[in-house]
Amino acid sequence: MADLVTQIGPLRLQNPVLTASGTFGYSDEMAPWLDLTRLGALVCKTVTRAPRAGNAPPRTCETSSGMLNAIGLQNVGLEAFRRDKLPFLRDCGAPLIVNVAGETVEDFAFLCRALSEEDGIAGIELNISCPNVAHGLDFATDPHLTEDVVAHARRATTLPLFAKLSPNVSDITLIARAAQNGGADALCVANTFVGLAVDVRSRRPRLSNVTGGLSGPAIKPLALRAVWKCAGTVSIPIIGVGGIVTAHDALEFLIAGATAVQVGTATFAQPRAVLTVIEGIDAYLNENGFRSVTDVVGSLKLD
Amino acid sequence: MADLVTQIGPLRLQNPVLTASGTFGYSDEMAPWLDLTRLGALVCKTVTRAPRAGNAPPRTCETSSGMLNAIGLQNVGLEAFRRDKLPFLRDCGAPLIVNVAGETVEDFAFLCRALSEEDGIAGIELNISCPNVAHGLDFATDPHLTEDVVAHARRATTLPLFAKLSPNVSDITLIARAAQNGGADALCVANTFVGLAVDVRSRRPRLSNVTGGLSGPAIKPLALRAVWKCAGTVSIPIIGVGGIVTAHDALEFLIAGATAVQVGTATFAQPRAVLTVIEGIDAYLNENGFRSVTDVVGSLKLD
Amino acid sequence: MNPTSSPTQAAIAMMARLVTIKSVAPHHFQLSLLAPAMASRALAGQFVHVLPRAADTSDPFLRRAFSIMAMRGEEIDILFRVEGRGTRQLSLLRAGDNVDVIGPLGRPFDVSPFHVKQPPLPLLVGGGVGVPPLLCLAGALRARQITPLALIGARTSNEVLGATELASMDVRTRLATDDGSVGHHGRVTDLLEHTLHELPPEASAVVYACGPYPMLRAVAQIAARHRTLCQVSLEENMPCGIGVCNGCVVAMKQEQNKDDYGRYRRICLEGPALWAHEIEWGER
Amino acid sequence: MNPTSSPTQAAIAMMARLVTIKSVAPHHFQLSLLAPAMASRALAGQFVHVLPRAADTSDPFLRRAFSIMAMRGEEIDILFRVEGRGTRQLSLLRAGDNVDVIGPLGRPFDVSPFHVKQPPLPLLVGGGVGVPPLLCLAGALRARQITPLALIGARTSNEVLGATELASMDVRTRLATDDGSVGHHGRVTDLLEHTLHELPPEASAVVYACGPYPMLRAVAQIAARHRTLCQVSLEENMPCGIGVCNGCVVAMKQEQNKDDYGRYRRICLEGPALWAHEIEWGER
Ligand SMILES: Cc1cc2nc3c(=O)[nH]c(=O)nc-3n(C[C@H](O)[C@H](O)[C@H](O)COP(=O)(O)OP(=O)(O)OC[C@H]3O[C@@H](n4cnc5c(N)ncnc54)[C@H](O)[C@@H]3O)c2cc1C
Ligand SMILES: Cc1cc2nc3c(=O)[nH]c(=O)nc-3n(C[C@H](O)[C@H](O)[C@H](O)COP(=O)(O)OP(=O)(O)OC[C@H]3O[C@@H](n4cnc5c(N)ncnc54)[C@H](O)[C@@H]3O)c2cc1C
Ligand SMILES: Cc1cc2nc3c(=O)[nH]c(=O)nc-3n(C[C@H](O)[C@H](O)[C@H](O)COP(=O)(O)O)c2cc1C
Ligand SMILES: Cc1cc2nc3c(=O)[nH]c(=O)nc-3n(C[C@H](O)[C@H](O)[C@H](O)COP(=O)(O)O)c2cc1C
Ligand code: FES
Ligand code: FES
Repeated sequence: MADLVTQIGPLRLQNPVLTASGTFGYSDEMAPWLDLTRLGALVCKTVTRAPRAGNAPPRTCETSSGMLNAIGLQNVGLEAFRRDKLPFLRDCGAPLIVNVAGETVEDFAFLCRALSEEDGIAGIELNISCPNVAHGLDFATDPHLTEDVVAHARRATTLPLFAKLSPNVSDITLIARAAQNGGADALCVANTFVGLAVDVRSRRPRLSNVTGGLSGPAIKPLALRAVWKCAGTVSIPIIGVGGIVTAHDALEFLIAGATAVQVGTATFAQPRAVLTVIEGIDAYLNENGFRSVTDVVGSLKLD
Repeated sequence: MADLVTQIGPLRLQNPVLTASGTFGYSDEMAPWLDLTRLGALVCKTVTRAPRAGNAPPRTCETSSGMLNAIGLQNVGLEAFRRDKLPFLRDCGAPLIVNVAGETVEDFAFLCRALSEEDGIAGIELNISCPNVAHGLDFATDPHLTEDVVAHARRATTLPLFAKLSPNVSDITLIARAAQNGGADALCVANTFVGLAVDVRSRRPRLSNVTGGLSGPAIKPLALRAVWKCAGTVSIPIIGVGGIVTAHDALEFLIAGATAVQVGTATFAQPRAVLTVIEGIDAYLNENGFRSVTDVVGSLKLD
Repeated sequence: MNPTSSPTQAAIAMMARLVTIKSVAPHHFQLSLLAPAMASRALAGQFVHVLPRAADTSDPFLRRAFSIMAMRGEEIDILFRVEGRGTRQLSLLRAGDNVDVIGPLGRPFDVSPFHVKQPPLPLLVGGGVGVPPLLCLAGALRARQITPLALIGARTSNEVLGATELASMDVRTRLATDDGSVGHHGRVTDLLEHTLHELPPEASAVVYACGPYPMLRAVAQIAARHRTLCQVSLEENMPCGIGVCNGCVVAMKQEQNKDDYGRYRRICLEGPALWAHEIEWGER
Repeated sequence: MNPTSSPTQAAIAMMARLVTIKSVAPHHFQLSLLAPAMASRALAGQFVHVLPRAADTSDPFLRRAFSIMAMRGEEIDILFRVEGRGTRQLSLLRAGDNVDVIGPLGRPFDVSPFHVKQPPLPLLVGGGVGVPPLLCLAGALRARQITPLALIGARTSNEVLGATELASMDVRTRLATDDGSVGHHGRVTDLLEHTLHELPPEASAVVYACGPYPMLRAVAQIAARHRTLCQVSLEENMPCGIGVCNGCVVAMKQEQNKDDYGRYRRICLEGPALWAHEIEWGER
């Protein structure tokens, strides 16, 4: 057994594998499928101040080695989250990262303040990069707004704070640096890529929202490059996410400089994917003579 | 037989299906595989002023539903191109679009001037978006540089002029507008997405160039969305490219607003892919009662 | 993968051996899977989620949902039509192959209306590949000595599904085909209209329907007009099938919603069968 | 797809019926494909490019290259080791399946050294799955009454490929295994060194080698030291296989290059067999 313990800024996790927001529900749906205490951490579906109905169906469609989604941040809202979801989440046995989104800087700060009053929350992830709601991408495509929203969230909470970036930008390192300057403890790289699919029979978009976010194996090389770029730019840890299905996929991210990873769409195909990833990382470390997972982080050899 | 004749600015083509630069060689390699006279047009591998050796191998690797390439614009250079390649190309039976790239605005203008002296060239495509050479992406990530390089090329030639954009930007419509302002007759949307793949056994990048450009079905939803955005922004025609394998793929682009399409990586899996696409578009138009392909262009229904 | 059990949903993930595969109509395939744990706990109306690719490839990436058509001993049967590349891949499987399958998923049909002394008449209305879950329901009802009436629609005679199975269960069946090649020349909804119309005033019925969306919407309207309870089994793209992605939603009528959040219901978890009068029917 | 002919390369694209598939060693499979047009025009050293997926799926997207091991009547044989997901998919094929294949591709081995009265001794040096093209070459040489000597390396005895075929062609064969389980305990390059050393001064040899890159580099060095002509068949990722992508290049020695452009050569078109002394050997 190699040592999988992972430090993400102030947060110490038993292993570097987290679930990705929006792909693991509020964990009660997943509890029957796997032992949640084995997760590095659990990132729950985005919570907003008010409840959100989400977009009209169809909300998803499949593409080559991936899928588009435009869920539209359907969620119960902060109050119902605290009342109905938190009790299970905080007792589920995995460190809980609450993912939040808002339309304004003040929304983000408000959510951070409110969640800081609750017990059993290990950290907050700022979703400043949802492509499926109006203005969802405004923050993460502008360094100034990114720094501003992270700074406000930072002042609102002492909990470990992750900023989830968008890959839909010309130069993600500018945004990464801005989030670091704003006081983020770690960066989550990255959210989905904006895409479109058309049904040629009806000549309509396949999603009611017209466009959606692309996830799954198709985007892995793109997310991996974004992680590598960010890791070479900032000094805070990076959490890599995008197309991870196997332990080898996760290791690509770790080697490229991610301190931890998140598993998203893969869970849809295999509910236990996240455990397979944890086990496979352990096996790789043992086979290759690494005592600790930290030894592979950023170990990419360039000559 | 539906009418497939397609007008791209000043250029009239028998059908809207072109080959994508760098995936069809200089056509002599493809001539044994298909009847080149059936192509809408043939876009040849990028030509630069001086010959280029290209990057060291490995230059490609496969990813989920796609591939990364970092060829590095290996090409014979302008002089050998004119001497050795043009004679076959101009007689191959398909309208010839020569794709050119340079490191400076003056390079692009020089290449355009030089090619304008040659017979048998139907148009020029400016590759301002190659991710695999130093400064390759500088132009197409900056609206000012884009407008400047297109404007210089425009003054250097009266041939139909396409600008090939990069999808690796925060807002491709800004670049599209800049290219239109510079005087491009059409936009080619888009080049490859920058990606990375890591070999976890050796902990090295799979490509000698570290990063490469992602192409193939994996990127189709992303390219399609870029085309749709551009078509809603500029008034010049768009040539859609990215992940097109079947006629249905091509139709998605036409419906989303592309006037024509290019087939790239698909040719590697099926040398005759481009013909299958042409035939399938014709069949679709007939089955759906369209007299002309122009009737489907931009026919996406949004309600 | 070892079978892993889900206590709340009683669902498991497993590699099931394909016992038989046969073409039952043009482009329609019936598969029997050796899946004892599923066969023993499945209920009519539930579905399985099947991976249509080898584990080390990534396209098509997501699972495909199929209603359970029958539980027979240690086996479950499904029946599907080749629609696209996922079902095409599955149609190429051969006996002896291993199939990565999750199930049983979703809520079973609500059969509470039959927990009474004088049970109503179950009307099973199936169109195309909507028939399989109704066969399962017919079996469950027959096991409780209740005899449903089945109304089956198809495009043409050789695409009529389930007639043999229904006959073997002694279930009276009326057929409708779009081209009139067998049974009523017209829609299965015509048969429903007619049946409800003919129903003696003292008798009551409950409709269970599965099929294309426009058919289900029409069934819902007819049932409402006849003040007859109606449950429909819906389809929607289902990335996860286990309730975590919020992808597979249908809109519910406003009065069903406690709050704005509740406007949409996940059919993989709260369906696929829902009471028709609670659904906000749309265009599609 | 209809067979489409390529006059210059004499290559065609076709759906070939898989006649037999058998496991010839752990994780090694030999396939016979019914491909008359390929079987009749292929030459030793050429390869085929095989699509490892169904046409309507997209992963793995690209073809996989395999040397032609034999032409037998209307069939061609290939032999491969399961390396990754492409070869795994191909290993799951069954007799009767159709395989989408392009070929024959690439330049054949250059056998001009034998167009002389006193032909040199052909030394065939194969490591692992580098053996198949050498079997084809052995067959071609035997057909011309030339008898090569084969040196075959493998990791262990049950992974030695081609011994039976070579024996049936009356080709003398020396074996080497990494674990010494059969033949020389060590490298096939030891055998080559030894053989060239033992060669009578008046005799000359030409080496044909295929195998892992480090082995080929060592073979090239040994041949150079013994001033013996040597041709190696190289591997590189091959997106297109037909010369249009410039992906499959190897660096050539400076003196080979007319200009900077010519530093790299496409092994799908100008290879896979190249003269070892022209290659700029690297690390890999
Ligand atoms: C609960 C339920 C029960 C069903 N029972 C049956 C049955 O018994 N018999 C039967 O024939 N059919 C049944 N279906 C329909 C069946 O699932 C579809 O026909 C099948 O998924 C089509 O897949 P395909 O790959 O052949 O087609 P494709 O053309 O690949 O898919 C059709 C469309 O669905 C999308 N899609 C497919 N799968 C997913 C997914 N998992 N997530 C998101 N989008 C997706 C694709 O993008 C495409 O737009 C059922 C569906 C549901 C939801
Ligand atoms: C001319 C030639 C002849 C060969 N003959 C034989 C033979 O006779 N027997 C034998 O066992 N092997 C042979 N090989 C090697 C064989 O092609 C590989 O083992 C095979 O491609 C591995 O594919 P895979 O899908 O199993 O592995 P993967 O793990 O999927 O692929 C291995 C690596 O190659 C990359 N890759 C695979 N295919 C391509 C492609 N088309 N373009 C770009 N990158 C690609 C992948 O990204 C990965 O990095 C030959 C190769 C060449 C070039
Ligand atoms: C159905 C779906 C819903 C998602 N919802 C959210 C969300 O609510 N908040 C968020 O920050 N990211 C959301 N994401 C993005 C994922 O967390 C992840 O960043 C992305 O899917 C890429 O990773 P993957 O390829 O492993 O899925 C969602 C993704 C999917 C597929
Ligand atoms: C191997 C390879 C080489 C390429 N070379 C060039 C090039 O020289 N010039 C250029 O403008 N685009 C080049 N491209 C990009 C393609 O023209 C096309 O824009 C891209 O591959 C997306 O389309 P596809 O998914 O259909 O391949 C190349 C792509 C590939 C895969
Ligand atoms: S399919 Fe994911 S919630 Fe229903
Ligand atoms: S594989 Fe494309 S040029 Fe050789």
